[in-house]
Amino acid sequence: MKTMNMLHAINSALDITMAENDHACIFGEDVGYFGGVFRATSGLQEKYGKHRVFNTPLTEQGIAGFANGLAAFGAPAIAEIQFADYIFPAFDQIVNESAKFRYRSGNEFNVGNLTIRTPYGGGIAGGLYHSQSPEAYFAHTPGLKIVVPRDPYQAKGLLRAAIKDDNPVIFFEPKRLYRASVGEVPEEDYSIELGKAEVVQEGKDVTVLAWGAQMEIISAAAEKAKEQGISVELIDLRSILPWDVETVANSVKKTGRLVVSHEAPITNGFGAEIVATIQQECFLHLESPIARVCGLDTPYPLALEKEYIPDALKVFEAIKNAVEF
Amino acid sequence: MKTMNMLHAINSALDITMAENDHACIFGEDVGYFGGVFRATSGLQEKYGKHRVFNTPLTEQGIAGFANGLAAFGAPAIAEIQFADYIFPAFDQIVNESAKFRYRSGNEFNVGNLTIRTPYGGGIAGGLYHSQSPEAYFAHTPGLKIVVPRDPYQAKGLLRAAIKDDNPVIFFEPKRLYRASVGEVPEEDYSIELGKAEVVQEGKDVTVLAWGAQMEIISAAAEKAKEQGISVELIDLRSILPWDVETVANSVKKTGRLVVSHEAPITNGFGAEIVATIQQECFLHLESPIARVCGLDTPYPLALEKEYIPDALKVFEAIKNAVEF
Amino acid sequence: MTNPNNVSLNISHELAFIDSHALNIPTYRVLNEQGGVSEGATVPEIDQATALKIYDTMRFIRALDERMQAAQRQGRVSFYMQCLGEEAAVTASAAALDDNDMIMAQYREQAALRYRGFTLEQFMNQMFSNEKDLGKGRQMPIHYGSNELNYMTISSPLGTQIPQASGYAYGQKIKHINKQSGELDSEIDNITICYFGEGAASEGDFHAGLNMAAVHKAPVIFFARNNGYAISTPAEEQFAGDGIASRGVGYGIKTIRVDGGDALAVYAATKTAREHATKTGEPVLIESLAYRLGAHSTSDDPSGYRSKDEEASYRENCPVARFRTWLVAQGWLDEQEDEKVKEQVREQILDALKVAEKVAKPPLEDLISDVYNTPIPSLQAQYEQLKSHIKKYPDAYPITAGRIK
Amino acid sequence: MTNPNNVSLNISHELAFIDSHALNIPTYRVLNEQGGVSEGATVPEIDQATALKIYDTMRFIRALDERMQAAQRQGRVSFYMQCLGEEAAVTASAAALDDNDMIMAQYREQAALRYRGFTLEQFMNQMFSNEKDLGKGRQMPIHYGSNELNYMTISSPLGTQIPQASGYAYGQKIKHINKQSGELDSEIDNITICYFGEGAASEGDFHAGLNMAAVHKAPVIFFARNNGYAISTPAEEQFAGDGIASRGVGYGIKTIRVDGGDALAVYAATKTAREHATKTGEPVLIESLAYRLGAHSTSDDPSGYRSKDEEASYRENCPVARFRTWLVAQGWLDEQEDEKVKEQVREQILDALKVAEKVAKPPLEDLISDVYNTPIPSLQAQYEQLKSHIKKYPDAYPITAGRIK
Ligand SMILES: Cc1ncc(C[n+]2csc(CCOP(=O)(O)OP(=O)(O)O)c2C)c(N)n1
Ligand SMILES: Cc1ncc(C[n+]2csc(CCOP(=O)(O)OP(=O)(O)O)c2C)c(N)n1
Ligand SMILES: [Mg+2]
Ligand SMILES: [Mg+2]
Repeated sequence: MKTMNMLHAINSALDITMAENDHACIFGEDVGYFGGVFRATSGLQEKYGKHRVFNTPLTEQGIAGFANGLAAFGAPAIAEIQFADYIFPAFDQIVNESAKFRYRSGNEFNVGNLTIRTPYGGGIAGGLYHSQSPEAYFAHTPGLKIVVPRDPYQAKGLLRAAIKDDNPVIFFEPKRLYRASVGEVPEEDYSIELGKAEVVQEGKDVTVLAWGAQMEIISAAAEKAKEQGISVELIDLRSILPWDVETVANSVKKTGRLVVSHEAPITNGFGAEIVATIQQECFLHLESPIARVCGLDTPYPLALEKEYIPDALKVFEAIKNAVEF
Repeated sequence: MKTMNMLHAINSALDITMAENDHACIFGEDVGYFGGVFRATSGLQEKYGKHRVFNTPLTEQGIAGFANGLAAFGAPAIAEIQFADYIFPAFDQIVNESAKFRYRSGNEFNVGNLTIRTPYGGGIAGGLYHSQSPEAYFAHTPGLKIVVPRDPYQAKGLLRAAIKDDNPVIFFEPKRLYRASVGEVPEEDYSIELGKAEVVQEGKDVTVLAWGAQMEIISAAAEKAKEQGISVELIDLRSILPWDVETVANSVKKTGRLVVSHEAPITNGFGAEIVATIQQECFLHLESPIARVCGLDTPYPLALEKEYIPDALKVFEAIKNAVEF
Repeated sequence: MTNPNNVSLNISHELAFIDSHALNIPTYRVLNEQGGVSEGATVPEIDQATALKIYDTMRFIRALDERMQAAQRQGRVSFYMQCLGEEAAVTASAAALDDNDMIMAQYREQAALRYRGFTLEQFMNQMFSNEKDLGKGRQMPIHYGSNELNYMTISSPLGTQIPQASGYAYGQKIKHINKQSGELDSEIDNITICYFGEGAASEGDFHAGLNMAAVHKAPVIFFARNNGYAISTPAEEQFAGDGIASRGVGYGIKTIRVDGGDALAVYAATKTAREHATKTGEPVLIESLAYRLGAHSTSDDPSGYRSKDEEASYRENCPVARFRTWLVAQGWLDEQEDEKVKEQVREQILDALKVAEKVAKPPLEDLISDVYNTPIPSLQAQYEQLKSHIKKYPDAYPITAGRIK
Repeated sequence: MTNPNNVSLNISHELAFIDSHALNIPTYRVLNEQGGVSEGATVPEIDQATALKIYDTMRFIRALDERMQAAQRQGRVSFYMQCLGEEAAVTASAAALDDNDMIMAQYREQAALRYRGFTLEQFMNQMFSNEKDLGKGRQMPIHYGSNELNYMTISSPLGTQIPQASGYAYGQKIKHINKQSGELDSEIDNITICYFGEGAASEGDFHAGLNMAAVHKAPVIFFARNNGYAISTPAEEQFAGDGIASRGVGYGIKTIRVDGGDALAVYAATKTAREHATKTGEPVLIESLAYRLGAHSTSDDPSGYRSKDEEASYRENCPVARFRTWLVAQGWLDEQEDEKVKEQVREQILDALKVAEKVAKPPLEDLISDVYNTPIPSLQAQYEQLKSHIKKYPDAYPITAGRIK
């Protein structure tokens, strides 16, 4: 075990991947010599060559299109989109192509080799275009997998699983935690199964669920709730697609209450899907309406970021409301 | 009043718009001389000139980008995307630009003049790429309005409202009904307020909600239910963004049950948002879980389309289950 | 170019604009419109077997197109797209490739697939989306694909295959790169050809795909089929430059324009392009000029946007007839024999159609298979629910009800 | 071009590829690197007031950039981007426009905005996202915009402004079109200039925007700032053609490459381009060559990807000094006076900074205003809920708590 921040953990997962397969390529804007604007790919070009770790021209649709082609050829294609806010020019290539490649061809061809990494999320004074959490835009797309890690250990294990998974995976990295989150991470290879949520804290009064950077926030809220004698069960969803209905439903059947929290705007965020499914699965167990604590329905602001975000206080309020309903 | 099919009704709304404002432009692939592949813009180039009704090069991102610019200039910009399945290359221009134009500039600039029309939906043996219903992809985007008409009368009145509305609006046209849906439509100008759902049939046992072409399906299901003595309240949502929570919540408070149906895949479809909001608004009134009858979580199929679609039988089953819960 | 701006740096003190059509772009042609060898032209090296296979393919596709167009009119198949007028461009370019080269087509390139050996039965199964369709009945007619034949399954969204071709070709190159030097250390064995229309070339994906191939040296032949129309939109409302070829220089890509009605010119140009790509790893752009003689698709009626006269004038210049004339002059083709084969082909097609339309539709499990490599739990649950539903109402789902396990 | 394929049709029987760099692209320059008039060059018509305004603007921006870069290092402002090295390109091109022409910039063109009259206070208010910011404190520093000054608010996603510029310019043209003939019947009064980097020019939106402007004849000046880098990516990893100028011919757009360090050349080229646009409605492409002397932004450290030597060699060729030398030679600028003004400007900037950083942040209602023209009900409800929450926990939201109505 070694102490790593999230960038190191990601770099380590990429390093193992590159060593494992001579055809694996890493590419995106500035990922080459410079190692990416966040330095996640630092040192990899030097180690594996410019032909396998390279800068692309500045075109997200091109990056995703190129990645689809390379993955279809059979090479592990690990593309970086510099900020999740800039993934939208690639939307067609991802939603209409990556996601439908295997199905439309009757499995004659597939892009299971594709992994798209991209930093997401706010809390860094990034404003409209360096703060978005666009996971829900992709969650409506059968054929994709979507993963979000909460800390370095999770990041390495989930990224390795995402790369090895035989389906196209979008891997959202909580950039606010890139350097801030530090922990013990094995240097050797390991994977964490996709599609499985994790109960990170057991509790009995209310289930609180999030993923990625938002885990830190709901943990803080749970601490506050504990001071008031409320016992919170905390779940990290980890995979958005597919998501672990069973673990969540089992928890809610036990606690009778659920609070879901995400940074993205509330309307049609992935919280909506969780609520819709869980009210179905747990109808007779619910003791209060399922609450969502999310970003407001506005573009991501700057000066009033503090007011905008679903912070621990807001989550705490929702917990109290749920318990007192 | 005149009998029109939906294409005529849309053409009439466009005609009124073009006559009203010398700067209004209609453009998109094949919309010029030919009048669009569905002929919705038939005769308009002849009437208003090639400089105001014109073919564009084949680039949806260009169409949306050009439309944003033209709208920002102050001209009513009415862009057509030939099939909703092909709106994704324009996703960035719509989601990152149109939707955020006013907010990011502090209202120094806006694209309120923008309207994007696009035919959506299945049931026409169109397979993966001529059948999609992508409204939910946009519904997660503050700043946009989203409208879907169910018949010619609604189409004309809602399209006129969409064009006059001072916000960017995506207008999804149910192409299966273009010629199939015929009704009385005033030749003169009229508008139907955006953001208002319509109770198209009152009932007391269960509320069933849809929009666009799916209204026909849920009406058929309601007929079947009536035969079994179940009284269904039917709601046409009409606007997806903003959506009329009040009308829906009032109905559900009365009936105690809700079934939502849409063609798009179930996971994170707009049905999820409706369920999430209504379980909150009507928690103490709900007598059964809110049900969603939607497309399966697969790309839109071809040979097995009949099996895939949320048909009247499936909706009927959900109605029965809700009532018998 | 050794400056940071990566440009040629020749200073001038004259304020002069480069003209919007500054480039001189010849159109390469070997056979004249009557099928004779043009004066001054050299006939490229081509063996009899290849020439006849090209002709056989064109003849087959012409017959298939005719037959399926009619079948659509009769309501037997829902949709069809003809290659009419572009047979030489597609077939002769495919003929210049190696069988293991990847073909990424737009949708009007059935001749390339046929050249590779796609059987009549396979064509039919796809168009009838029956259970024998390699694509499992999921896409509209003409969306063929075959892994075995290295023909990427057609995707309706236009232009998306262009950057994909760059990525695929880059993959083909990797093993030839010397890890130390980063340079090629052997001739690339297989490359990718990417076909697209002059309409699709307006998509952003075109720009991304060509630029990335040029920068990363991906061995792709970009084959632009400029056939004058994108559905109803004429080329003059599609671009203002000199065709698609004028764009090559903007990407730093070697480019050639060919007469797409001339199988020999297309063959020679593509062969040379392939050689360049395998030796250098660099992409090449070929623009083929032909005329979309038929309607865009069976959903289209061109009389709404172009004149019969225009159509007629291009009908005379038939690429199949042109090549046939040359073959006959070579003594490689017998006219009477040709007519006989044509008749046989027509009959075979009709027979195959009758067979394929009776083959069962795909089973219910194919509604959910291949969304992922294995179905995710939620989808599996949806499938179980659907099965119970169909079992409850078997009459409403006649195609699948009888076969549910 | 009167054939359906919309191409020049000169038949050739030679199988020859157009070279990947077939176009000869000169770089227009008036002032040599020392600020003298190049031999053989003609000084363009420019009046003293304009020349001095250009210089004044460059001087101001240089000082602002220096000051704000330092302010970011001190943690007073979160982010900054310098124009360093590209002042002449941006300022002189803006000077060639009419005040009512629309400017759509990328983000490094603060000099164009300054030339239009954006006040020091306005710059500061934006950077401190305070309540006086025209953008209501919503975007990161340097995302300026002003309706009054016809300067479109900056949007971070790259390239999106390019097709928007085509649409905006098309709007500017409409009233000049004769309804009967469809042709221009008067000279276009106002046009659009669209700035972007050589990196952004790789986006699909570039392709769409230039092609649409060419086809629909939108009076836009596309001003490509080729400054050698897109963050860390050098231009040679961005494209393989001859700069951005080599692309003009592919769109059928008149094109010129200018020395972006030479204010006079840029001014003359842009003036001529504008004339062409107003008279014909056609777009023009200008590629400016300069070197991004500074870091990409304050988040960047170029020492990680380029050599100090390279930077130093370009630092010598300072566009501001070059123009200054010419002005002094003209007798239009006094060197001592210039030094004095520089000092004053620096002080003004520091003073303004101190004022702006103390201005209050925007009020809570600006969190939800302008999402729509009027808030939709759900958003209004979210706002009410947020207000109660803040009232309950005022200490947690110090910026807004005290001011909630
Ligand atoms: C992204 C996208 N936009 C629009 C369409 C609808 N469409 C299908 S074919 C076509 C015209 C294509 O023209 P071209 O590329 O010239 O090819 P051709 O049909 O002439 O062979 C259009 C607009 C599509 N399939 N995909
Ligand atoms: C769509 C998009 N992708 C990526 C980015 C991140 N990004 C910001 S600036 C930049 C480089 C731009 O380079 P260039 O266009 O050459 O302009 P310059 O900074 O040199 O003036 C990148 C990649 C972005 N803002 N938008
Ligand atoms: Mg075409
Ligand atoms: Mg640059």
